[in-house]
Amino acid sequence: MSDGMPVVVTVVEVMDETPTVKTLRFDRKFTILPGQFCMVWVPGIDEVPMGFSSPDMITVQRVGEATQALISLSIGSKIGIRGPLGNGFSPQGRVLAIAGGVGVAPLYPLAVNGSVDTFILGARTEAELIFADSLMDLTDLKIATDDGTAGHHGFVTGVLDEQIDLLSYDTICVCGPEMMMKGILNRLSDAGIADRGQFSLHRYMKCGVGVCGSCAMDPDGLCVCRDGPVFTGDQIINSEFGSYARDASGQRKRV
Amino acid sequence: MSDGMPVVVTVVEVMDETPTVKTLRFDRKFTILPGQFCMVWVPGIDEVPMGFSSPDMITVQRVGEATQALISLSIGSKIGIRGPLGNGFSPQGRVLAIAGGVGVAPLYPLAVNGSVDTFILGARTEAELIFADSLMDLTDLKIATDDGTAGHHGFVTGVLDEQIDLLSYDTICVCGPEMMMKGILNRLSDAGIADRGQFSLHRYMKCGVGVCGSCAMDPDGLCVCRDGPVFTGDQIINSEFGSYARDASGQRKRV
Amino acid sequence: MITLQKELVHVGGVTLDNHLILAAGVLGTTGASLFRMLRQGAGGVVTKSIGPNPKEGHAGPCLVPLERGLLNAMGLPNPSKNFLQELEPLAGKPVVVSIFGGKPDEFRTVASWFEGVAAGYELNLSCPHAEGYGAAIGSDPAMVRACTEEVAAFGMPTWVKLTPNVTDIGTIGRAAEEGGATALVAINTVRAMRIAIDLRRPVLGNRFGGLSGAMIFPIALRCVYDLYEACSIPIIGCGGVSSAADVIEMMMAGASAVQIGSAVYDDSSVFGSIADVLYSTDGVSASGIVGCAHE
Amino acid sequence: MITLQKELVHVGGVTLDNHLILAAGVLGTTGASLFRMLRQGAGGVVTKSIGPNPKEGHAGPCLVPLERGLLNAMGLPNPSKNFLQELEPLAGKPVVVSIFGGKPDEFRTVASWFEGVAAGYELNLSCPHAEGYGAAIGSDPAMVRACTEEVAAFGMPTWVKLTPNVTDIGTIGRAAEEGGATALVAINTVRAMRIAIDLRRPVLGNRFGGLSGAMIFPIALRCVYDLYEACSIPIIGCGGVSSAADVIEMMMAGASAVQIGSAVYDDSSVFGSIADVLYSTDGVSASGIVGCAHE
Ligand SMILES: Cc1cc2nc3c(=O)[nH]c(=O)nc-3n(C[C@H](O)[C@H](O)[C@H](O)COP(=O)(O)OP(=O)(O)OC[C@H]3O[C@@H](n4cnc5c(N)ncnc54)[C@H](O)[C@@H]3O)c2cc1C
Ligand SMILES: Cc1cc2nc3c(=O)[nH]c(=O)nc-3n(C[C@H](O)[C@H](O)[C@H](O)COP(=O)(O)OP(=O)(O)OC[C@H]3O[C@@H](n4cnc5c(N)ncnc54)[C@H](O)[C@@H]3O)c2cc1C
Ligand SMILES: Cc1cc2nc3c(=O)[nH]c(=O)nc-3n(C[C@H](O)[C@H](O)[C@H](O)COP(=O)(O)O)c2cc1C
Ligand SMILES: Cc1cc2nc3c(=O)[nH]c(=O)nc-3n(C[C@H](O)[C@H](O)[C@H](O)COP(=O)(O)O)c2cc1C
Ligand code: FES
Ligand code: FES
Repeated sequence: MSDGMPVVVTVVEVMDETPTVKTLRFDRKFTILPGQFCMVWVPGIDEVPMGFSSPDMITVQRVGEATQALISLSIGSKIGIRGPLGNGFSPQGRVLAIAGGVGVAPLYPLAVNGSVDTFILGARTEAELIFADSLMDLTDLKIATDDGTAGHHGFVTGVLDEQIDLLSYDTICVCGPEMMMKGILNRLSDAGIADRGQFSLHRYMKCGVGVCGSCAMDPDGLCVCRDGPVFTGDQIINSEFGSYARDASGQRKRV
Repeated sequence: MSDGMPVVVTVVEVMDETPTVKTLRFDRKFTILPGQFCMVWVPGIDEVPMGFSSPDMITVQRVGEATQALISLSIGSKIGIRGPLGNGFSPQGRVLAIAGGVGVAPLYPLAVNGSVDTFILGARTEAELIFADSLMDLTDLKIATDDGTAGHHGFVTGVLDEQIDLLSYDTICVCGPEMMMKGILNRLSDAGIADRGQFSLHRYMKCGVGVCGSCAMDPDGLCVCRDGPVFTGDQIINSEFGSYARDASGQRKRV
Repeated sequence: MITLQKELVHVGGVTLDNHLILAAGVLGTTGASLFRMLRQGAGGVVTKSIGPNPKEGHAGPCLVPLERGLLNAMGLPNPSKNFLQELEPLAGKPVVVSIFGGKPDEFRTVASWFEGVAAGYELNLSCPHAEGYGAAIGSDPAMVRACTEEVAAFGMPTWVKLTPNVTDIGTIGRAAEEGGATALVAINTVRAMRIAIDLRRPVLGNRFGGLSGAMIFPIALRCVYDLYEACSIPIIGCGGVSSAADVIEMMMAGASAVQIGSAVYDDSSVFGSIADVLYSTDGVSASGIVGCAHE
Repeated sequence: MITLQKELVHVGGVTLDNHLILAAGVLGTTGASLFRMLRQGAGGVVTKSIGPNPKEGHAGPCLVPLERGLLNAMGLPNPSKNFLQELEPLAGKPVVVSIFGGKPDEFRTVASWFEGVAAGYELNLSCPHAEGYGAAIGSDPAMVRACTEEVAAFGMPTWVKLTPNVTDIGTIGRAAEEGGATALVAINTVRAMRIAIDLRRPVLGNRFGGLSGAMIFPIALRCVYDLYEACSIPIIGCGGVSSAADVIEMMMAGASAVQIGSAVYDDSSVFGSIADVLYSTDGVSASGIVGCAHE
């Protein structure tokens, strides 16, 4: 056990991404693999998991108290970072990345380091597309919006079905709402290539380091924080993924 | 702080040296510098400092309970060793070694590794000379006995005065009774070469690692266990050395 | 190093596949993670502590890794009665259910849910960072006895887990023994805290918490040793065990079996790793060494 | 990291050259070794604990280095009244004399020897491995109060050093405060032991002893934090301090100064090493951070 006390960082830049999403840049770069995350300590409130959207950035969507506090931070604010944690993506060959909403965060550094060939970026509406400009430069970007304000009118799976030759990709990295990810896993599975899928999962996390068990998944007891957060499709196809998860008390709830 | 739990060794050989001195060989070789010592744990009795007389040997003179127990051990007995501890000798150039009684123990490995040119070995009587045969092969050996049963009749200092050109040695390594060592230090000092002397000192030791302070010397507070046990003549010339020491309770007593 | 005979182990009424038990609250919230530890070589598992009502636990940070230790204040998150569902796939396995409560009858209530399901109970009278629970009542011998009596009344194996944060652990151990405990588990975490100096505030959401892992091993060992002198029921050693040598050392202090928690942090298959070294065909029977350092 | 202003420090009636004090019993048996620590940068020193009669201490092994800690059971070796002689060369220096005894009047007797010689007294009511001394009486609030009163009656600075091996350190701290203590020192070593498995016996001559060094830092920090809430006299933090950051952390928990003992094992000039990092010309005054983690 080595000293894993949170590293206190200062926010040096706050970028508006969408009305509910902001990116915070801190005064310190961590040595990350794309897909790794950290536990972000919002002093006095809580500590929550966040993917690194770059070695010195997190991209936060407001959903509750901790995220509200995070996106309200101003330059000079201090937060604590424990990480990088987890395994990250292991892209090989031709890579397709698929992101829904703020799920783009952990995939963005993958695109930045040149690993992504094609990127499908989805959001509810044009104003909620995150990192689109930059991804346009870095990848062959395809966009989907639920309301059709940009790109494909519908879900990212629609782009997948209509514009993508799945079998031409060696690695398919995915992050987004669980039902979206489940839809993609089903398609990979149908194509017999579930193992090419790399899914960045979300579960309730408390310790972030594989000790407390709050993020363990049925039926194998894999810990999302330590064995993941990235799992291949075949690791999770016969699991709770897509059907239920547990809350802070360990009670099951549908996803 | 690294794990310094005693290493338990098994006695594999017991050698009679004199009626009150035995050498114990164990089943494990330590990586030592000549002059380093260890704390020897005699289970149920005490833990006492002993020089390494070779990487897997200690040479013990009976003086009290722990040493009595040590020399009574038989093959197969187990004792604990903490060490090697302390600094050891740092011989340079032409080396003279001077040992009185069991003080030969820490000097012996110096002779074995070929560092000693001339060796003056003293004892009360011929039967109490330790390692003499072997030292004869390894060095230019000169012997002194108090009763004249072998070699020079008198103290090692007699040999020094009559047969040795002190100034021709770059390093003079000494271990023996404190008054003997003091006599040698005086001679070195008179010759203006106190700094060429390296004296292996004895003080009451409890921790052996420079923490408890029981082996600290006046006036500089040097710890024999950690700053020593080997000190150059100039380090100790204006010290308690040769006049007093402290017992287990820290009370001063004359040496 | 001395090695042990691989054998079924009977401790305080529970039969285990070996001497290595997963400690409460570590990977113990779901049936699947408990099962994983059994598959990886644990001889038995203790669940997360279950209480009378679901609890979300303290706000984060809840756990901070330190050098050779973990500092945590989870705050006893647990799904309460719903935990029954987690144990379904584990029927017949050596699963001990850890229970906490604020009063004796709460212990009884929770125990009643798991009657016939659990291989035994473990009473958490020792968590140092949950107000009104754990050590708050576990440092009062009368309370310890009363809570133990309520649960022991079910006639199932009843282990009582003790806190080291008391003046004399022997007194508490005896109170549990008098209350009908079938074994003592020592120890829970040691009261501790750290401060994030750049934020000028305690690092745990709960401010203070409990220390576990290698750094508490010498403290746990001493507690086991003291209990072995003070009590006559079996002791299960817990606290910083992370190697086969640690297991042997705990046994020599007086432990009949050991629990392992924080060591999963450095090695998620620590049970298998330890068992590989601990057991051999020419090993001795554990009974030959338990408590031998008292001789 | 935040740094401190170098300033004279007044704690519980004693004036120190800086915030770093040598802890009792570490390199504290001779005047020369105490002096050496002052020369190397300690702002004050506490002597080995002195008792009513000379004592040789326990049979060895008395001390075993562990990873990130030391385990010791010295058994309070001390030259008793003869220790006066050791202090002669230290006249006028910030030397606090540590005292132990078995009853209140023994504390008074020993204190009387050092009246006018010591800069202050520190009562060792906390050594965990000397039967009838130290923690044996330091876990009883009435005894703590009585011993403190005897010594405080000399009208000299009277620090009381506490044991962490109690259910509630705050109660003991309050007893010392009521007895007239001018400062509290927390903590002495944590009850612990190790066993040499190849010999099947405890490694210390005294069987058990006390743990010190980095591994107890989070425990000591918690005690200081608790005392800061429970008491209103200054607290001197002790236990595992080995870096400038540790000093700051102790202060934020509530310590006005710190004591350092075991850290000399890794670095015999630890006082200078820490002071070099801790102090700077643009440092803040310690008063600005003491206890700030309670806000
Ligand atoms: C590996 C991982 C990476 C993540 N990366 C990002 C990211 O880059 N950007 C981003 O905006 N969000 C990310 N999240 C989700 C983020 O952690 C939650 O949105 C956040 O914890 C909500 O906290 P809250 O206090 O604002 O909401 P609350 O009101 O406390 O809870 C709202 C919901 O958020 C989720 N949640 C709350 N606390 C936790 C927790 N400790 N662990 C997991 N989920 C929790 C639960 O589903 C809960 O129902 C990630 C989650 C995981 C597990
Ligand atoms: C660095 C060092 C190296 C030594 N090397 C050797 C060696 O190679 N061979 C050898 O025979 N002896 C050696 N000694 C001396 C040896 O340590 C003592 O003879 C031994 O400790 C006596 O223990 P006892 O229980 O038999 O005697 P006791 O009856 O306990 O004491 C007799 C005398 O031995 C000395 N002594 C006792 N305990 C200690 C202690 N813990 N530390 C230091 N001195 C003590 C004291 O002068 C005491 O008065 C060495 C001492 C030191 C300091
Ligand atoms: C994250 C975590 C959660 C814990 N939860 C519980 C718990 O719910 N009930 C309990 O009795 N002990 C709990 N403990 C204490 C452990 O069971 C164990 O007593 C302690 O950690 C010492 O053992 P170790 O050093 O092997 O971890 C927890 C410990 C940790 C680290
Ligand atoms: C070898 C040794 C001897 C000690 N002797 C004493 C003593 O005589 N009196 C006392 O009050 N504390 C004594 N202590 C305890 C220390 O003063 C200190 O409280 C403890 O070691 C924790 O601090 P540290 O981690 O900085 O060492 C001793 C500690 C050690 C390691
Ligand atoms: S969050 Fe604790 S095990 Fe994953
Ligand atoms: S023996 Fe303890 S300091 Fe030397």
